[in-house]
Amino acid sequence: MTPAPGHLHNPPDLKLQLFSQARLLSSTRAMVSTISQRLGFNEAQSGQITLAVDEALCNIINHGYDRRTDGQIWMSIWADEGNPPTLKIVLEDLARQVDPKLIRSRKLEEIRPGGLGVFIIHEIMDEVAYEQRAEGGMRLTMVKRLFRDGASDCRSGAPQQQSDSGCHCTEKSRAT
Amino acid sequence: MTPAPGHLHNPPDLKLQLFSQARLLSSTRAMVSTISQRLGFNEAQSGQITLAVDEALCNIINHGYDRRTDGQIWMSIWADEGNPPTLKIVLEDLARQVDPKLIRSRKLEEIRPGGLGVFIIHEIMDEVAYEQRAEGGMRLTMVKRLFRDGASDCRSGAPQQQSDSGCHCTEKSRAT
Amino acid sequence: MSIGDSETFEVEVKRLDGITIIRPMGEIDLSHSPTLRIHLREAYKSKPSRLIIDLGAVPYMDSSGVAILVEAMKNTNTNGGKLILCDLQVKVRSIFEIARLDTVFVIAKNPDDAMMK
Amino acid sequence: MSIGDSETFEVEVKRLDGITIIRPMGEIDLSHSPTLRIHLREAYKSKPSRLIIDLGAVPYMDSSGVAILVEAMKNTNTNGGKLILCDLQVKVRSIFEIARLDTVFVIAKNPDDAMMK
Ligand SMILES: Nc1ncnc2c1ncn2[C@@H]1O[C@H](COP(=O)(O)OP(=O)(O)O)[C@@H](O)[C@H]1O
Ligand SMILES: Nc1ncnc2c1ncn2[C@@H]1O[C@H](COP(=O)(O)OP(=O)(O)O)[C@@H](O)[C@H]1O
Repeated sequence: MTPAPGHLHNPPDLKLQLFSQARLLSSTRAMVSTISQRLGFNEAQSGQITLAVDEALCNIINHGYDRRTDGQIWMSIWADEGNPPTLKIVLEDLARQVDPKLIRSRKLEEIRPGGLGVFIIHEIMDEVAYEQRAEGGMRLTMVKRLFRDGASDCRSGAPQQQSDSGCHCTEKSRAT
Repeated sequence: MTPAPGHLHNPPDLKLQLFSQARLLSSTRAMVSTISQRLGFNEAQSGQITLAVDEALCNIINHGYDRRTDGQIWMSIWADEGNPPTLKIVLEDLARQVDPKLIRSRKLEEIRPGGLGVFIIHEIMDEVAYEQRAEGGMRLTMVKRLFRDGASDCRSGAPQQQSDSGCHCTEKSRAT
Repeated sequence: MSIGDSETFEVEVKRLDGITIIRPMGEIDLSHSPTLRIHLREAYKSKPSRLIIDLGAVPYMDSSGVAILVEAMKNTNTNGGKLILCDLQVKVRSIFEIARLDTVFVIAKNPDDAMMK
Repeated sequence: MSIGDSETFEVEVKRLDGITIIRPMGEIDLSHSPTLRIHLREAYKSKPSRLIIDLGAVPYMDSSGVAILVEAMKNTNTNGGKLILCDLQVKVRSIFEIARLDTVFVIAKNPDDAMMK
C-alpha cells in the first residue's frame, strides 16, 4: 500500500465503536453515506462506499464473531479534503484472526448464494488491505479517492482482478 | 435523575468520537436520526431528537471549545428496546468546565439572535443533566422515551419550565 | 427516500392463479434479510409458475439480500417456475451490476411488465 | 429528501424592484449558516421593501440558522422593510414552533404567496 497522504496519519475525524449487531448497521451506514457526500462523492458513489463498508461489517459479524452479538468493532474515518479528496475507513475488531489470503471471494461464474461481499469491497474501493492486529483481531483498511472526471467509476471496464486471485492487498491504478 | 433502566448501565451500543468541527455534525445527525427511527420514533420525533443533539454539539464547539477545531467529543448512545423504548445519549468533552447552573437559555420573550439551544434541548428531551466530569470537561446526559400514544409530543402544552429557572436537571413527568 | 428515512421492514404477499407477488418494504440488509427469506421460502414451496419480487419500496440491499434472491431463483427454477425482479431503485440495481448479476436475473421495469416477461 | 441526501450548500439571490428573494439550498446548520449570513447581510444592506426567504430547499435548520434569520428580520424591519419566510419543510417548521417563533415571523406558503403578504 502506498503511504497515505499526510492528514491520514493524524487521529481519525470520526471513530465509532459498535457491537457486532445487525441492528446497528443502518446507523453506521447513515454516517458513512453522509460523510462521503460531504467529501464530494455523489449519491451513487456514496451509496457504493456505504455498501462496501456494510459488507465488511457483515463479514466481521458473520465470520469474525460467528454472529455473536457482544463483539466489539471500531470504525475510524478520515475525510481528507485534499486533492484528490480521499476517504479512508479502517475497521478493527477483536474477532478470530485469519490469514488475509483466506479472505477471498468465490468465482463469480458459479451462481450461488453468498460469496459476494469480498468481491464487492474490492470492486468499489481503491485500496483494500486485511491484516492481523498485534493486539488481537483483524484490521481492514479501505481507501476511496474522488476523481471528478468519472474515472472513479469502478464498474466501467474494471477487470475482475480479485475474483479468483485471492489477492488481499490491491491498489488499482487509474488515470487521473 | 432517576436510575436508568438496567440495560442503560451496560456499555453503549454506539460510541462515537469526533473532533469539535462543524463539518462533522451532519454525519453525526445522520447516525442519531437513524438509530432513533430504528428504535421506533417517527420521522418528526427523530428529527427533534436529532436537533437536540445537534444543538448540544454546537454548544460544545462554540462555548466549550471556543470554536477550536481540535477538541474531542464523545457521544455514547444506548438504544434500549424495552418498554417504553428509550434512547439515552451522553455527550462528553474535555472542554472548559462551567457551573451547570450557568447553562441556561435566555427568556424567550426577548426576540434576539441566539440563546435558543439550551431551551430546545430541554423542550425535546425528557431528561437533561449537565455535570462536570472528574476527568475534566463536561458531561451532558439526555434521555428520550417513546410513548406511542402521542404523550411524548413535548410541544403540546409543555410548560416553559426551563426558560428562566436555569434548572440544570429536569425530569418531565407525563402520563403513560 | 434514502437511508435513514424509515427503519421498519415489512413484506406484502399476493397470490393469483399460480403467480406470487412479493413486495418487501424497507432496507434488505443483514438485519432484515432473514424475514424476507422466510417469505420467499414459503413462496417457492407453493411452486408458483411465476414469482415476482417487487423491489419498488426497497431503497437498499446488501449481499445478504442478493444471496437470498439467488437461492430463491434457483429453487423457483428447479420447480419449473420463473423468478422475476422488478422496479429496482438505483442503489439496488447497482449491487446487481457490481456482482454481475444484472444479466443473470430477469429484471422487469414494473409489476405489470413482470407479468409479461 | 432528508438528512444525508445531499451535503452541498448554495444560495440563490434574485432582485426585482425593491424585492429580494433569497433561496438557500441545503442544510442550514453550524457549518453552513455563516454562508447564509453573508448573503442576508448583503441583502438587507440594499434596504429591500420585501425580503423573501424561500426555504423550500432547506430540509434542516438548527438554532444557528434561526439566529441569523432573527437578525435579518430585525435589520430589515429597522430599514422599514418586511422579512417573509416561505415554503418551510416539516423539520424546519418544527424548530420555529419549538422556539415559539412561528408567530413572530411572517410565514407564507410559497414565494407567490410571500409577494402578497
Ligand atoms: N472479517 C472476516 N473474518 C474472517 N473471515 C472472513 C472475513 N471476511 C471474509 N472472510 C472469509 O472470506 C469469505 C468470503 O466472504 P464474502 O465474499 O463476504 O462471502 P460470504 O460472507 O457470503 O461467505 C468468507 O466466507 C470467509 O471465509
Ligand atoms: N457546552 C457548554 N459549555 C459551556 N457553556 C455552555 C454550554 N452550553 C451552553 N452554554 C452556556 O449556555 C448559554 C445558552 O446556550 P444556548 O441556549 O445554546 O444559546 P447560545 O449558544 O446561542 O448562546 C450559552 O450562551 C453558554 O453561556
